[in-house]
Amino acid sequence: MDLNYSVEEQAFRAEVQEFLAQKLPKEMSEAIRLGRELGKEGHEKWHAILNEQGWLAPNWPQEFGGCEWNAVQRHIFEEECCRAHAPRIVPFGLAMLAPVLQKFGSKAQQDHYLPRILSGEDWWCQGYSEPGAGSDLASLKTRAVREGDHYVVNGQKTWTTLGQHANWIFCLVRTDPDAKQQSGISFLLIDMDTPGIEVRPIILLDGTHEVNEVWFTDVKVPVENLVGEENKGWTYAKYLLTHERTNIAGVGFSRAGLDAVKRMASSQMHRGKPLSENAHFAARVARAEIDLMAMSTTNLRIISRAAAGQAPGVESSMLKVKGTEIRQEINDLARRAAGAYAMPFVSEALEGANEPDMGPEGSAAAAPQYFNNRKLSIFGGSNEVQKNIIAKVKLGGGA
Amino acid sequence: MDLNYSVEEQAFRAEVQEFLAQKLPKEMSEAIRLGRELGKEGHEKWHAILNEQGWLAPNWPQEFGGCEWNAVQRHIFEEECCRAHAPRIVPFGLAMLAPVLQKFGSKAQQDHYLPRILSGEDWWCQGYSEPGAGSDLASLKTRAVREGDHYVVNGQKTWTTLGQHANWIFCLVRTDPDAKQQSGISFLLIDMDTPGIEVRPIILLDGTHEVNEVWFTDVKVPVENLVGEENKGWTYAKYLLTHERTNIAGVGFSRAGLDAVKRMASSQMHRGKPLSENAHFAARVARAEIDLMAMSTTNLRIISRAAAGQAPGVESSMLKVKGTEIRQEINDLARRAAGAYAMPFVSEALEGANEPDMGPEGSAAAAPQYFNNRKLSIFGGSNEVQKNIIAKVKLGGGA
Amino acid sequence: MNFDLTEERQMLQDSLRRFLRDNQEALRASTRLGNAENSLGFDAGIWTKLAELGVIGALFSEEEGGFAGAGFDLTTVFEELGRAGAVEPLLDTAILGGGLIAALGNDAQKELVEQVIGGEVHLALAHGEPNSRYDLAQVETTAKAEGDDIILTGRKAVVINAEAADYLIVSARESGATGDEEGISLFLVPRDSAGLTLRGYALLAGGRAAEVDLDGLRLSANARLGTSGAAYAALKRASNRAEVALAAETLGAMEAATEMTREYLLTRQQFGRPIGSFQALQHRMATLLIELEQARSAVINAAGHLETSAEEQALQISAARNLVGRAGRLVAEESIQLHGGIAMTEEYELAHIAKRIVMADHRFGDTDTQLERFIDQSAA
Amino acid sequence: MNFDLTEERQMLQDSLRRFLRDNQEALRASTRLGNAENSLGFDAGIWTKLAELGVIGALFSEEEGGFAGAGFDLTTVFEELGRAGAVEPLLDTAILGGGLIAALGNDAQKELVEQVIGGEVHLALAHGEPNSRYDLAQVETTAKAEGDDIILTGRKAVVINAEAADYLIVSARESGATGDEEGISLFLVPRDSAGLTLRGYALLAGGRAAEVDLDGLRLSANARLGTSGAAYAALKRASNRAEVALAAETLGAMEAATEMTREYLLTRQQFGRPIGSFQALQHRMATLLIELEQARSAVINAAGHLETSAEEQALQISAARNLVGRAGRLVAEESIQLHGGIAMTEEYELAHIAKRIVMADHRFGDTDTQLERFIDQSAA
Repeated sequence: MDLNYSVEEQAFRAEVQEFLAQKLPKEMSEAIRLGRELGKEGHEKWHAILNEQGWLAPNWPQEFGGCEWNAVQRHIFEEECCRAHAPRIVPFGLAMLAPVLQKFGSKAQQDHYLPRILSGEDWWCQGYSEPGAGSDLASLKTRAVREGDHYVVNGQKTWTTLGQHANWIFCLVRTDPDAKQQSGISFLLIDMDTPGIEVRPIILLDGTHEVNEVWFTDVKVPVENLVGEENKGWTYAKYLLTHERTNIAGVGFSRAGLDAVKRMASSQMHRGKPLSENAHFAARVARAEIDLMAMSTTNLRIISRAAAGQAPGVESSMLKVKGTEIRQEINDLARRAAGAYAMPFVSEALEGANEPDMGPEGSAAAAPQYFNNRKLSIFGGSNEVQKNIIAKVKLGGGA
Repeated sequence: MDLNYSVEEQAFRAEVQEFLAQKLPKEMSEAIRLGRELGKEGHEKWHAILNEQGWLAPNWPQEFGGCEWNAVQRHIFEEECCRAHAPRIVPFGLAMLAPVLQKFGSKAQQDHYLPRILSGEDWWCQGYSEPGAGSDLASLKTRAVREGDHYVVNGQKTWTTLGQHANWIFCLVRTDPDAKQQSGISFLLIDMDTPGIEVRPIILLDGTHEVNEVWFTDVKVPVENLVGEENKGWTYAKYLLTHERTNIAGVGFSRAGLDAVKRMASSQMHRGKPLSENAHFAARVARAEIDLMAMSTTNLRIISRAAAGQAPGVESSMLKVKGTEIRQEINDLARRAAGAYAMPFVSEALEGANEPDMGPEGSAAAAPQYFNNRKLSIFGGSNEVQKNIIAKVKLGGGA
Repeated sequence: MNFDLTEERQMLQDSLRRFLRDNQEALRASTRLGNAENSLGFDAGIWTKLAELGVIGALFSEEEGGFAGAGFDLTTVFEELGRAGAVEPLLDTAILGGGLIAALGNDAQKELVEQVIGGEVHLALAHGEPNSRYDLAQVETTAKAEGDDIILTGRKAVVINAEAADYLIVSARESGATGDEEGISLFLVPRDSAGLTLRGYALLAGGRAAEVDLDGLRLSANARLGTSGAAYAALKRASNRAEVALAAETLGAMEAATEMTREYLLTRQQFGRPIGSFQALQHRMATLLIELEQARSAVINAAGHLETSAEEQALQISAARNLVGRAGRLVAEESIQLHGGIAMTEEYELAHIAKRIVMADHRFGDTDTQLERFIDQSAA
Repeated sequence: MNFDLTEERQMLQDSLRRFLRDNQEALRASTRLGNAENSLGFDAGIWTKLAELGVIGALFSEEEGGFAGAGFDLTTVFEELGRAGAVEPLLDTAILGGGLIAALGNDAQKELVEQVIGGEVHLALAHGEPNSRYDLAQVETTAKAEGDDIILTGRKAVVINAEAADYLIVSARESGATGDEEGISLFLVPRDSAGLTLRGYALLAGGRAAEVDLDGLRLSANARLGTSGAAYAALKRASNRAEVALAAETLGAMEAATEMTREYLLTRQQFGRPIGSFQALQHRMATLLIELEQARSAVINAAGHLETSAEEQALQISAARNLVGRAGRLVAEESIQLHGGIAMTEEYELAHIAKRIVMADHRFGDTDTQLERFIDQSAA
C-alpha cells in the first residue's frame, strides 16, 4: 500500500503541467472554466496543439502515432487537463473508433483513417443509438442491404453527439434481418457527404444543440467501408464500449466543478456571511467532497490494477454510478449557489459574447449544466443498466 | 377546505385530556416517556382503567360495549394518549380479533369472547406468521386435521408478539392441503393451555423479549372454535389485516419521539452550545418535523374521508411507508443525541429499576429503540410489499 | 375538519383545468426557449382569457375588488397553472404587484388593481438586488427626496415580467441601514420612465425577466405606495402569499411529472416488456407518489395557515417550501431518469415541467434557506 | 502508487482471518448480550491467542516493542476483527492504552507495553466525561498536587474495558479551563486503587464499559505519564490512530453485512423464487456494494495519511469517518431490511454486525461531528 506517485510519475505530471502552462490558450481555459461552449474551431485548435506535442492520442499504440501511456499516465494527464480547464479531447474518432480500427480494421483502413483523425481532417461521430431502443442497444433497426459493391443503408440514428460538425460517421447496421438480436449486425464507416443523409438537430432541455438525429435514405456505402467481417459488428461494438469507459468516474470534472462551486459560494453573501460559511451549504459541499475523495481513490485502485494489466471488472459499473451521482450533486450545488441568478437563460453568455456581467461568475452556466448533466446517468449505459450488471455479477450465482 | 376541528371535536378532545390528566397513573406515563417496558400487569392495569371509563374499545360498535367512535374521534383519542405518554392499547384481542368475531363469529362466540376481552380475562395473541413465510403470508404450513369433534393442529407460528402473556391465540391453519395457496385456510381460536402448545421466546436484537415462537404438536381444538366457515379463513384474515392498519402512520408516536429528541438535545452540550442549536443536528430535526407535519395532514385527509364513509385506498400503503420512515429517522436522531451514552445496554434502566442516572434522560432507551424499530418497516406488511401494492394499483393498468 | 374544495373552488378548478387543456398548444408555444426570447415571454391572448375566466379576480378579496383571495383560492389556481406548465405571470402581476397596490395604494393607485383583474395591466415587482440573495430586507437601492420629488438609484436583479409590465413596483430605502426592515418604501414606476433601463432575457424555465438599472430616476413623491419607509410588512405579506402560490404551482407541476412518468412506464417497451413491469422502477414510482402526497399536504398546511398568526404562517410556509423543494427535486430528477433520453429534449413537455419544478427553488428562498427559516421560527 | 498489501500484511491478514473463522463460536458466545453481562465482555482465551499470533504486536512499531504499527497495519488487523464481529478490546488496551504509554511513559511505565503485546495486561482509557460529548479537550476531572501526591476527583463516562483493565489511564486537568488543550495530564491508575469506583455494564454492541468515579483518589506523582499538563498531543495522536482502526473495523463489519445479505438474497425463497431475483432488491444490493467500495477507499485514504501532517491527517480521518458513518448506517439498515424479520433476532449474526456498525458512530465523534471537523479543517 502506497498512496504516493512514483518519481517517474511525478516527473511526468510536471511535464504535463509545463505543457499546459505554455500551450493552453488563456481564452480557451477561461471559456471552459465558465462553462461556455467551445465550438468546432475551438476543439480543432486544441486538437492541433495536442497533435503537435504528440499527445493527441494517449491511448493509441506508438506504431499508430499514439503515446501508448499506461493507465496511471493517462489518469495524470486527464487530471492535469481538468485542473487547467483544458477542453476535453473529442472522443469519437480518437478514443472510440480508433481502437476498433486498430484491432479489427484492415491495413488499408488503418493507413487511411488513423492519420486523418490525428490531423483533424476527419471529424467522426457515432451512429449507435436508435429511437426507441434506449439502453437496449441490440434491438437496432437500421438496415444495410448488400447490392453489388455497395451496402444500401436505410434507417435512423439518434443522440449523435456533435454530429453537426462531423464529416464521417461509424454506424451499427443490421445486415442479417433474420438473425437474433446481437447477431446480424455490422460495423460500417459512412461519409456524411453521401447523398441521402440528413442531420437534424435535437435541442436539449438547456437549449444546447449538442446531439442530433441522423436519417439514412438509400445511402450507398462502398463495401470496403465495412470494418472486419459482416454480421460480426456486435463484437466490435462491445470492444468500443469498453474503451468508451475510460475516465468513466469523471474525477477531474467533479474536482473542477467543486472548485467552481466554492468560488461562487465565497462570493455570495447569505445572511451577512459568505454562503461558503453557511452550515447547511457547507455540509452539502463537504459531503460531496468527501464522496469525491473516496471515489478518486477507488478510481486510482482500478487504474493501478489496469496499469498492472488486470482488466477492470464490475468496478467500472460502480464508478459510473457513483461518478455520475457526484457530478450531478455538484451541478446541483452550483445551481443553489447561484441563487436567483440561476434562473436566466442567457445563451449569449454561454456562447461567449461580451454581455456585461450578470450574477456571480459561473452562474449563467449553473442551471443549464445541472439540467444538461442529467444525461450522465442516462447515456453511456444508464445507471439502472449498470446496477443490473452489478447485480448480475454479484447475484447471478443463482439459488 | 378547513383545517380546524369542529366544536364537538374540540369538546371531545378536552374530555379526553381531562380523563388522561385524572386517570393516567404518573409512574405509568413516566415509564412510557423513558421508553421502559410496562410488563403484563402494567398493561392490564391501564386496560382496566380504560374499561371503567368505557373507552377500552374505541372501534367496537356500541352493541358490543364499544365506543363506536368515528375515525376523527379515534384519531383525537390516540393523539392525546400519545401526548400524555399513555401506554398503547394492546391490540390483539381488541383491535384485531374482535372485529373478525363481530363480523364473522357466531353469536355464541361473540357472547363468550368479547366480554372477556374487555374485562381482561383473556389476553389474545396472533398466530399468523410462520418461519420462512415472511411477507408471503399465504404460504402457511400449519396443518389442522378434522378428527371428530376436534381439529388436530400441528405446526409452528412465529413473531407472536407478547405471546408469553397470552392465554388464547387466534390462528390461521391449513385445513385443505390440496387447495391452492389462499384457499384451504381456516381461522381457529386456540386455548394456550391445551396440551401440545409450547411458547419459546425470541430475543430481539435490542435484548427485549417481545416476540415468540409458538409450536403446536397434536393440539386438539374443539370444532366450535372455528370462526366462520372452514377453508374461508383467508377472507377473515384479510379483513383483520385491514383493521390492523388503524393508526398506521404512527403520528402520535413520532410526535412524542420528536419531543423527546428535542429535550435530550437541549440538555447536551456540543462545542459549547446545546446540541439543539447545532446547525447540522437542527437541520435533521427540522426535516423530520417538516415531514411529520405533512404526513400528519395526509393522515387527517384519510381519516376525514374514512369518517365520511369512504374506504382508504392505496393511501394507507403510502402512510405505512412514510410513517415508518419518519419514526425510524426520529429513533436515529435520539440515538445521535445520546452521544456516547447510547452505547450502554442497561436492561435494568429499561425495565424500571432504580439505577442512578446515567447519561441524559432517555438515552438508555435510544439505541435499543432505534434497533427495535427497524421492525416497523419489516412487520405488518413490509415497506417493499407496500410499494408493490402502490405500484400494482398505479401501474397495474398494463401496457 | 374538511379537506374538500368548496363548490366555488371546485368550479374554478374545473373551468381553469379545462381552459388550460384546451389551450395546451398556445401555452406550450409560449414556453419554448426560442420563442421566449422574442416575445413577452407568455401568450397575450391566453392572459386576456384568464382574466375573462375570473382567474385573476379569484386571487383578490372582495374588499380588494376581486371575489376570493384566500389561501385555498391561490392554491387552487396555481396548482392548475403548475399542472399545465403555464408561464403566465400571475404571480408577478397579480399576487405580488396587484397585492402590494391593494395593500398600500391610495384610491387613485388602487384603480390599477381593477385593471389587473380585468387583464388590462401588467406589473412587476422590482425588489431583489444583485447582493440581496433571498433576504427581503436587504435593500441597497436608495430613494432620496429632492423637494417634492424622489430620486431612485440602484440596481434590481432578475425582475420577472419587467418588460411586459406597464408599471414596476420598485423598492428603495429612504432610511436605515441595508438589511433594516424599517426604511423601505415602494414606488409605482411607469416602465417607460426616464432613468430606468431594462436588460431583458429569457428564463430557463420559461417567461422573461430583466436587470433593472435605476440611474437617478426622478418621480413625484405621490408615486410612493403607502407611508415612507413602512413597506416591509406589506412586502412580507405579499411574498408569503406568493410563496404559497409558488408551492402550489410546483405541486401541480409535480403531479404532471408523476402522471407523465406513470404513463410512460406503462407504454414504453424495453427488453420486450413495458418498463413499468420492472420492480426497481415500480418501487421508485411508488416513492414519487408518496412524496407527491407529502407535498400536497404541505401545501394544504401552508394555505390553511395563510390567515393565521405571523409566526404560524412563517413556520408553515417555510415547512411547505422546504418539503416541496426536496420532493420536487426528487420528482423532477427521477421523472427524467425514468423517461431516459427523451426527457432530455427541449420539446418534450416533461423537460419543461421539470425545469418549472427545479427553478421555482430559486425564488424567495431555496430549500436550505427555507430550512433555516423553519429552524429560526421553531426556536423563536 | 500501489494498492496491494505487503507480503507481511497479507500474511497477517490470512492468519488472523483463519484464526477468527476457526474460533467463530467462542467469539460469538462472548458477544451475546446475556453473556456479556456476566463476564469480562470478551473471551480471555481468544485474547491470549491473539497475542500469540502477534496481532497485538502488529499494532506497535519496533521502537515501541512491536513489529509494525503503521496505518495499514492497523487497518489490516481491524478490518478482520470487524468482519468477524469480534468485541475483543484491542482498540482500548492496545491502540489507546498501549499507545499512550508508549508515547508518554518513562522506561518503567513502558514495561507495560511489552506486557500488553504479550497479552498479559489489559488497559482502559478513562477520558470521556458525562459532559464532554466528543470533545477531546473537555476535561473537568481535576488532578491536584498535595506534596508528592496527586488527588484525582471527577467522573469518567462509558469507559470501555474498565472492569477487565489492570490499569486505567485517567485524564485529569492540572491547569487551565475546561476545554483548554493545555493543562491535561494522564495518570496510570491501578484498577483496584482506593477512591476509584466502577459501575460496570454491558454494551449494546458487545463488550463492557463502566462509569468511573474518582473520589479524591490519591496517587504518587510518578503515576503521571509524561510532563504535567502536556498530554493533549499524545491523546490526539492516540485517538487519531483509534479512529482509523475503528473506521477499518466498521469497514470489515460492512463487508460481512453485505456478504451475508448477498448470500441471503441468493438462498431465501419467496413467492416461489429467490428474493435476489427481484430487481428492486438487486438494485439496492448494488447500491450497498458501491457504498462499500467508497468506504474502503475512505479507509485507505485515512490509513495512508496517518503519518502525514496534522492537518492532512485530520482532514482524511474526518472524511473517512463521515463517509463510513453514512455508508455504514445505510448498509446496516438495508441489510436488516433485505433480510427481514430474521435479522431482528439477537442470535442472528447479522444483528450483532449491524449493531457493531451503527454503535461505532458513538465513539470519538459521530457522523455529523466528523462533518463539522472536516468543514473546519477545509476552511483552515
